[in-house]
Amino acid sequence: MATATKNKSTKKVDFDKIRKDFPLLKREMNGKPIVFLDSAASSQKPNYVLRAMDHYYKKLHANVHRGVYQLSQEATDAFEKSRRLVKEFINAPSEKECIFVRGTTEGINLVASTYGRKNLEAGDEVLISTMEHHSNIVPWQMVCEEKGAHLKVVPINEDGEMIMSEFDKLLTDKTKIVSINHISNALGTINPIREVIAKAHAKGIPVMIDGAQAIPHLKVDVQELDVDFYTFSGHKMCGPTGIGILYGKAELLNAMPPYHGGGEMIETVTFEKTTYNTLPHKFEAGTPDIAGVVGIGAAVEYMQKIGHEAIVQHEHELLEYATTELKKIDGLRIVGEAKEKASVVSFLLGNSHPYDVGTILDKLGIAVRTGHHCTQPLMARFGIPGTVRASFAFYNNKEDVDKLVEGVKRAARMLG
Amino acid sequence: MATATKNKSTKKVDFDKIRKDFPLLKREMNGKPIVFLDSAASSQKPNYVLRAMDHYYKKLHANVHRGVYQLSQEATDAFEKSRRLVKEFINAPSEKECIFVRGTTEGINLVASTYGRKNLEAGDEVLISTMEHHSNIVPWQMVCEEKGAHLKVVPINEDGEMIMSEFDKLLTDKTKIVSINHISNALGTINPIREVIAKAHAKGIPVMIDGAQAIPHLKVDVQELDVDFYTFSGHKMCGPTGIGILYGKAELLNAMPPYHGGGEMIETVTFEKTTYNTLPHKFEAGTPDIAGVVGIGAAVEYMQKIGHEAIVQHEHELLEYATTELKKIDGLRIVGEAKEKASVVSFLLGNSHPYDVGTILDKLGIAVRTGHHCTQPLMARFGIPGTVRASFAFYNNKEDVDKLVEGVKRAARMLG
Amino acid sequence: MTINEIQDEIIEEFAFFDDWMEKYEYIIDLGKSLPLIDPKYKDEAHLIKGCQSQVWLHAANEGKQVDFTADSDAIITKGIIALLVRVLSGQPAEAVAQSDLYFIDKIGLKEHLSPTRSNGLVSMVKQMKMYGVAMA
Amino acid sequence: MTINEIQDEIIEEFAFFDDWMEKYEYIIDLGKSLPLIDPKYKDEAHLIKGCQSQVWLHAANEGKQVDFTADSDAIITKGIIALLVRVLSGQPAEAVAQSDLYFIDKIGLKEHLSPTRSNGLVSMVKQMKMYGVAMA
Ligand SMILES: Cc1ncc(COP(=O)(O)O)c(C=O)c1O
Ligand SMILES: Cc1ncc(COP(=O)(O)O)c(C=O)c1O
Repeated sequence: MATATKNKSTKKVDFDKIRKDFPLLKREMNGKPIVFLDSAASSQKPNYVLRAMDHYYKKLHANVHRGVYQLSQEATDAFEKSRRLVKEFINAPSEKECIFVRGTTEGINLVASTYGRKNLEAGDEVLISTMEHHSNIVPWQMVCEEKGAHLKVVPINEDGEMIMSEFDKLLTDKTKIVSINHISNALGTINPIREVIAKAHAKGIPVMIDGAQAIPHLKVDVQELDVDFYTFSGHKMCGPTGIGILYGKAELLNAMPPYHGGGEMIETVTFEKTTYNTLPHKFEAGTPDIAGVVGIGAAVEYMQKIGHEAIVQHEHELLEYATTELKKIDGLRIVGEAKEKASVVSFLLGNSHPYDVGTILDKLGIAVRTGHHCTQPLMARFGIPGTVRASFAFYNNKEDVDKLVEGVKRAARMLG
Repeated sequence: MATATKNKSTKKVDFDKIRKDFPLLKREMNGKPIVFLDSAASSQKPNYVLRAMDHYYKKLHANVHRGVYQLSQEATDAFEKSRRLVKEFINAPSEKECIFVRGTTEGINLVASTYGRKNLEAGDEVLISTMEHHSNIVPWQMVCEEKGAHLKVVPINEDGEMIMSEFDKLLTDKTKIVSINHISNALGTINPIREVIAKAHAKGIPVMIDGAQAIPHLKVDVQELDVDFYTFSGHKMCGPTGIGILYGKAELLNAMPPYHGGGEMIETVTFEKTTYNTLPHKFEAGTPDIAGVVGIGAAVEYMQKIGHEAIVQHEHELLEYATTELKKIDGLRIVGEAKEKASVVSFLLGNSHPYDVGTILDKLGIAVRTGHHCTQPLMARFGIPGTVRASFAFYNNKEDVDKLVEGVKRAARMLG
Repeated sequence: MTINEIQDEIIEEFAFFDDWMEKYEYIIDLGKSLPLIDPKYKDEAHLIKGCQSQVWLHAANEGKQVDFTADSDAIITKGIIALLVRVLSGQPAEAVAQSDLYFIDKIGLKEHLSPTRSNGLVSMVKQMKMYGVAMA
Repeated sequence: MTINEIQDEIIEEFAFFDDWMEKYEYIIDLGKSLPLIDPKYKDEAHLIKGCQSQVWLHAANEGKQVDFTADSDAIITKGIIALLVRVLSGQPAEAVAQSDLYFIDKIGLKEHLSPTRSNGLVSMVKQMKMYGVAMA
């Protein structure tokens, strides 16, 4: 990795230099240098990751596993090296517990359709929160409907925090699994997942955490969390699209029925009886996204070189600064003011529709997301059609915030 | 596309020049220039495809759909352009019928777990052939087991061809779907899918075709075939890993329950009731592999520039030449001698184990696949543990065949 | 005036604007003008769902001509709707059905009618033409 | 001789080979020699499944030492097995358990013991050491 500094934690990381690793940030949008504030939807990619994938295709590509020839071995080595990197990244006990999936959505669907379908019965309950992404609602709705089970929802307060006393009440003997996001993509709320996991485990209930928004920002240690399933997407953490991770405890994964049928996931196939392969292959049917896996490995290396401590601090500064400055704007209302928050600011500007604000910001070269952010029930909870959401990554800087604030003021004048 | 010739059909395509589009073919293996004869497992990638993906990440990347800002629109345009290219490539009636999946394995699993789970009842039958890839066996076994349905298998003759009189007998009122590969990856047999489809349709039974091995070699026209589902992988047709296509008739896709739950695939979500989006989004939950989609679009463009006619002819020449020359080797036995064959040669050398032959070829820089090729029941049918398989793509040439033949002779001397 | 005459008129008007700001201020002003639709039509039946903004459309048949009224919850969308209504409302049904709305592109608002922008406008234009077909 | 003495001996032998051909011819010759296992042990219970080739392994406990016999359906795999048996068979159980099989790498056969090559050899070495542990 060329430009990320070697100093892991204590010394200062040069984020101006790091920004130069991201080629897309050099482009313009509507004739203005782009201000990219939509990393919560998908992050940009550093050259290091792009080069790793290009190198893979130009020097190493062959289908993985089982090939006796050198090239196939090299491809497999690159592939399995990434699994090792991911294992270390989240401190999983074993590589076997790190399954490659397309992304968070597939990770949750995999668990809902194997663990869920196997363990849910009529009258059972799945516990989620009001602030879940559709990806952590719909898969559970589907399996609940099939099994006659029920979806229970932990309400939130005005600041966008889960009401833990309600959680306590909703966590009952009927609960078969709890599935909560680590960080809300729409509000930025960092949920108290340690407490959630401890309380659920006290009743012997497993917990799945949707880590899509947490992994790009926080250090995640699945052993320390003692979480049962944890899933995230590569494309939100500087990695390629189309690849993500499902971590699961081996004990649970082993007891689950397989997911997809196909090559790789079998031990022996006869037309009468098929026996399944061991972990992680049992859940990885078919040719995997080998280049994507190499890419997510490179993304892990890249982020680790920078270090989570420096990232957390830098992003926190941006969040504080943006929150303070935006609040000075007349009529601007921030949606989601949890005490524990990641670098996401959702807001509404007077009575203006988010679409209008987003459109004007776009014309100014500022990329923000507008709408319901795939959290319609959450928007319904606040009685709003959507928000304008600015999300910051470590490659953003204060200048980006200044431009955003300027832009919002301009929008306020035009729409007001 | 730089080097592929502009002449579509009649004039001669310069395959020597085309070979130079593939950077990996310039590398060595075990100190010798690589002879890559494992394209049936996964093809190599031309610079054109790699550049398209790199350009996407460096200039266009943002999450697709629903973004109001320019960059997101450009990413979405690139994404949907690929769908249009794919639609034209297979002559689908509508883009809505072209669903992006991870690959063939996911395509079949999607249909088995939605169409299959909805339509199969106890006592019903799914009809496949003896020469199916595990990916076209296991998903059906899984859903059959769940529903109490049965897997029926069309036997093959010694040459590796489906016995159509047996097919006729096995196609009954109990058959709910027929799923057959277009070309066998282990034998190279081109199956009479037109006849299969016509006969099944005469009884009102839908047909799924596993096109993984056909798409890289033949012109496929889903309307002319009148096929109900057709699926294939990008990585076998010069595209990236992790992306593939499921074509399905809109009428069938619309009647199917959704597959994964999540973002993109919904219209509205409340905790009480979720309504699903229209095609193709209904089956594309979550952030898609955007760069992969861009890559498969570029692969389609690349292959169309060369033209299927030229590809078919070039590969047929290689197949004929390799077959003739290999047969001259004492004790060599070709497995799979169908009259209609694609550029795959599976063989056994005397009593030598395929692993031994493959190991020696590897040392000579020749990459072939050995083993059961994810077709264990087919190997069982022939009473063999596996084969050595050489497969040719349009970037191979006669020199590659010569080196293979030399290498096999060397192996015969060493092992004999 | 015919559909194309109105389109040309709009293109001419927009030619006066020096930059996107003036143009959008004008559209926003259009959007702020009085409601474009009878409130009773702002119901499910007349709703065209967009992921970003909602659009309501009502069509009335006056002899051979179609009268459109419409609205949106987003003001820029509403401003563009005002332009669309100005071009298509009161026109012969057949002309609506066959119209080619080139003015959108010419005045630089093409992106708002991208099928992927999901503000309901593409569906609305489609719906307007379908009314044209139905009422012709 | 100890495990390491035998390993060093093998490394020395292989040093004579000029190229991979000679080395493989030697391994193939080893593979062709008489069966290394009593046929009655070539059953499911003694099978180590590999995707590419199969391996059968039997361990007998003679006092404090372990005697291995083994076989494979692939001749190169069998040749390598012959080397492994030569190194580990007849050794004290504890030495087997703790052995570090560096000769594989030194004689350039590392790739055959890659966990991804799936010829059963990795599992076989693991199994041999486990017998060492169990019988120590
Ligand atoms: C005939 C056939 N079907 C299915 C597959 C599975 O394709 P994939 O691994 O890309 O999902 C393959 C690839 O090996 C194949 O050859
Ligand atoms: C909290 C949360 N969960 C799940 C997802 C879905 O992730 P993906 O679209 O990568 O599958 C997202 C991404 O938008 C998210 O923010």
